[in-house]
Amino acid sequence: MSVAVLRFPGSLDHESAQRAVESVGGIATSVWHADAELPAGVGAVVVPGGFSYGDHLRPGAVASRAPIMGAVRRHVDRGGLVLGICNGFQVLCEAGLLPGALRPNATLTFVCRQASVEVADDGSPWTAPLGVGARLSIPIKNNQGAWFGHPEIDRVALRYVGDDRLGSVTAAAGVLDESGRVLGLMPHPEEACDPLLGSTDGQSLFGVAAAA
Amino acid sequence: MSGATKPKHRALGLTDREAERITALLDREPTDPELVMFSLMWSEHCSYKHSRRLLGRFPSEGPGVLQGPGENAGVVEIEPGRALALKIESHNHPSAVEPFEGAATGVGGIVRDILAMGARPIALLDSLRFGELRSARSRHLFVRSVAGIGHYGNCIGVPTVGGEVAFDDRYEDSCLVNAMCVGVVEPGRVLRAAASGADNAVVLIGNRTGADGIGGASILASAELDEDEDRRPSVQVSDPFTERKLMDCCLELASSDLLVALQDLGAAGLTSASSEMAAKGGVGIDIDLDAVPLRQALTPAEILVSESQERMLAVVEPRLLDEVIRVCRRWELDATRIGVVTDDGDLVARSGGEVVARIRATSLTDEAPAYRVALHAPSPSEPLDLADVPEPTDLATAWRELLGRPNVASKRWVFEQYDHLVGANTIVRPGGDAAVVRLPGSNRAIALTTDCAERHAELDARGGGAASVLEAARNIAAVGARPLAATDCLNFANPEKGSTGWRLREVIEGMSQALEALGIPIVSGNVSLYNESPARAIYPTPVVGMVGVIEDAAARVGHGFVDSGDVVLIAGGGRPRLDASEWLGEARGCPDRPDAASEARLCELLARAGERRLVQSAHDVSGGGVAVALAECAIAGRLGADVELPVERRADEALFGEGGGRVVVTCRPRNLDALRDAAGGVPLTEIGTVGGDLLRVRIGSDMAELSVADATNAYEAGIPEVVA
Amino acid sequence: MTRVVVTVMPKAGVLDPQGQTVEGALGRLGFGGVSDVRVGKRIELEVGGDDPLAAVHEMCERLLVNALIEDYDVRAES
Amino acid sequence: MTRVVVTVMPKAGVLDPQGQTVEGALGRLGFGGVSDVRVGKRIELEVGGDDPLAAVHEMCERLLVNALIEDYDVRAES
Ligand SMILES: Nc1ncnc2c1ncn2[C@@H]1O[C@H](COP(=O)(O)OP(=O)(O)O)[C@@H](O)[C@H]1O
Ligand SMILES: [Mg+2]
Repeated sequence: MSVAVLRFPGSLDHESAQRAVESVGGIATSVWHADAELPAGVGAVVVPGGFSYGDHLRPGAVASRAPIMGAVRRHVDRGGLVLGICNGFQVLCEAGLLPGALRPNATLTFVCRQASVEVADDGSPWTAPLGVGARLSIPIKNNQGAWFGHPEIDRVALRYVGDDRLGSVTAAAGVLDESGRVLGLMPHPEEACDPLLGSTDGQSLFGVAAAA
Repeated sequence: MSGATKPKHRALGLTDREAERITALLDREPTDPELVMFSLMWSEHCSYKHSRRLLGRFPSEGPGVLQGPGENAGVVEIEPGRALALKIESHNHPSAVEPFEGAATGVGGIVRDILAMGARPIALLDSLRFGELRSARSRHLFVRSVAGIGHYGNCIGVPTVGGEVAFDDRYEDSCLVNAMCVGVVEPGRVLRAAASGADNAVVLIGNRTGADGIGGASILASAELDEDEDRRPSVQVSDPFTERKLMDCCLELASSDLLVALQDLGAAGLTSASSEMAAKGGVGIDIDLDAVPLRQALTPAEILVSESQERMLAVVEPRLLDEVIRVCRRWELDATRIGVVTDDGDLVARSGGEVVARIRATSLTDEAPAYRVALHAPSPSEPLDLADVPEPTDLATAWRELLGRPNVASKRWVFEQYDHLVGANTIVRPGGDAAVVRLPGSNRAIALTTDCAERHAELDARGGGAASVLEAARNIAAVGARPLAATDCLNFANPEKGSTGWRLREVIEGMSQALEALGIPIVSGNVSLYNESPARAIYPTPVVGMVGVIEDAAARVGHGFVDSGDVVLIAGGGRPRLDASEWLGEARGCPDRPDAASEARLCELLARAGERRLVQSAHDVSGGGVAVALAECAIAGRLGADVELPVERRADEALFGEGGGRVVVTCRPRNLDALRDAAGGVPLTEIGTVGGDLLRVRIGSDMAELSVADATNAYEAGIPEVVA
Repeated sequence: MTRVVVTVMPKAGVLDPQGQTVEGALGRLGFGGVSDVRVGKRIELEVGGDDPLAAVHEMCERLLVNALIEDYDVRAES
Repeated sequence: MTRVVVTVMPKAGVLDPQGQTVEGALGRLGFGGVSDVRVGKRIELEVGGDDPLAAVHEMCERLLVNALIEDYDVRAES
């Protein structure tokens, strides 16, 4: 099965995400936002980071209404996996595939730095291989990364360790849908898949995608 | 003088002589649109009329140079099948007016220059100068410029991997915002701006045309329209989303061989883009202004010179036009055939079926006047009398204070607002010397830096020009790379006044000598003059952007200390002096002239030592001297060191003195002999050992001691404390 | 054609860092007695058809507003 | 205390990339006949003092509005 990496106008990290899939031995396929269907044989969908539609109106808002998102919804209904990274997380929230919304960082600035996140919920295909408490060193890079939701009912998958919480409710760095098959996170695991980049902690998530 | 009585050409900034020259070139009086077109094309900004003669001095050739100065960007081969396009440019004045949009559109402009070469932008850098941060205006300009650069670079997905920023009262009235971009391109696919092929279509791609940045044209219009308020030039608002689509679209068009030529629209908009394309190709271009998609009603002259951003001009064969437009539509971009290539050499603009301008394209470009600048040597600077420099009562306190000064302190507050990682290729991040970006699909990586020694240049123009180039080269070499090519932005005051012209010539001479010693060319550059107010002129500020190559990306060297027990050395020579230093805090004294030949040998040693993995870390000694360099190594590595420095006239001179070409290097004890063997004639002075959580420096009987934690706090707090 | 104005404000209870920052900055500039600052959006658009307001309401539901965090109001320009 | 509303819109003629994107997105969602979309800000604040509107005008000049690219309007909430 291959991993479909979506591409919208303003997507920036689609190539990095494809390379990350390939770094764990998976096969990545680029999928255009205006297409109505995913290619056959897709096990997992990655919605990559970037500034789709310039972050205009609300980050992810315009992309979440693209034709391909209907196909992503059907893929989830069929039991498929979806990973949304940064802007991809925002797209999935706006599409209603993940709970909550992403708001401007408490600093009101863009923040680019290496962050440490901890697995808070390992009852999902994405996080099961890591286990609760596992720590990952992954860069964050965003200016609207403060997750707003209802952690009493919503599933928080990852939390920031330390002060880098951006203003997220309960320091959430990533959340799951009810089924656990859809994961969205603000940190960029595709930029932590190579020893030359200083961390390979992102490979676990791409390993799950590649094996789906 | 009111618009009604002042001759039009003067209102547009043309001299009487220039106006006569225009009439002679046309063999008739110019129409209003023609006069506006000449006024912009013959401005300093477009024609380099005060600097052109001097720029010829730069070495600009070399074995790998595929494109030297004269195109949108320089191009140099880095490995078989791969070349780099590079260019730096200023956006000083727009940033002073509206720092967020000015700085943002500066980034947009330099990215389109790289794109025009058919290259994929892979890295951005910025070089910034503001007044002291105690000035509210300078704080505002600094904070908003940084936000603007981040906004644009982050949104287009090109990592901003490095740069520099400095604060000095001399920039209070004229801040500097320079941006550099580097791209990659296959040598066989380098695009050029030369139009060719009569009947080929001229296609405008990207944003609609509005009244953005229209200067002269609106002066003219308002003279006729009785000072209409709405005719004031409007600030260019940045649209990085459209820029990203332009990038994706133009790269797709280029890689599908759909374009004959490509050119960005920058200063003087359509006039500049079309006349340069025509002049370079020895052809003419005939434009139908009625076809240009507009955002608002504009006069023909305004359309011709509007500086609306995020637009490119392409020359396309008629049979490929539909395909080009289809690709643009897929990217949700406007693409409109606005004219054709002709074979008569004229730039023609039509409106409402009438010809409103017909000018030989070369009259606008090649026939612009060139002036000799006045060369008056300034009086030489006075030597610094150490007795006039108060000696710090406590060296450690002085050291900590220096670490927190905005010019020395960590620039984290800046570079964390920039996405310096996007693309997943940044393998040495900002914070040290040069940044390192690997080339996907290759073992090689490139090192990038911008540097400038403006205080040195103020006191000794030739020495400061050389020092700017050599500091850049040291930063490149410190990460283990070999300098490959450079680009430069010469920011100067009014060239028609005082000693500016002389300094311009001398800076260029000093830079050229240093470049020759390093054996690298200048492949592109930019000049920004008139950076002065009645109260202040800026220092001569020759910003150097440099790229270098590391053969094996994995061999790159960081600046932080690595292991306890490593040996600390100073590589390179020159004596530490307080003249023009950060510790002195002003441009005073007589800094030593750099020794370019020995610095070139130092750079080669560092590159070789990196390749052979003989060094653990390396860090250039610059602002704040060895004391600051050591502290930065310790902060980055979270490890202290015990060091003894050679005695100078005074301990503060040994600690904080600058000058020479020196680099703090560490190596494993077992590699020390191999490093010495590799050194050849380059001085290597062993000064101590890495370890512990204290930084302890002895100079004869004096001693300075700082904990790594204290140093970190002072260094990291410096800028956030003043901008918060 | 009708010019329609949509105002979109953060819902009560949703963190509004922009409002907080503006409030802090106004205080530092010496403007006393300012409180409860909220920053939202104003979208103006030209709409045709029989019932432009109804159309814009639908646009709000489908794109312009995220009901989880935002409240909105639609009216014809006065 | 008075609740004051400031609306800040991009000046006529100034590029509004956000408005462009929204216009395009509404078109793709099938809303026909929408044009001239502009996106600006709405700031609401609670202000005390004798002349709250005059105070807010001064806040606009000094902080809330970038006069080079934005126009604004101040009124008490109705
Ligand atoms: N304006 C800036 N933008 C991006 N990075 C910056 C900026 N200013 C400084 N840096 C980064 O901070 C580090 C230190 O800069 P600087 O003190 O200028 O170094 P040096 O003195 O060696 O030239 C470098 O990695 C540089 O790229
Ligand atoms: Mg350095």
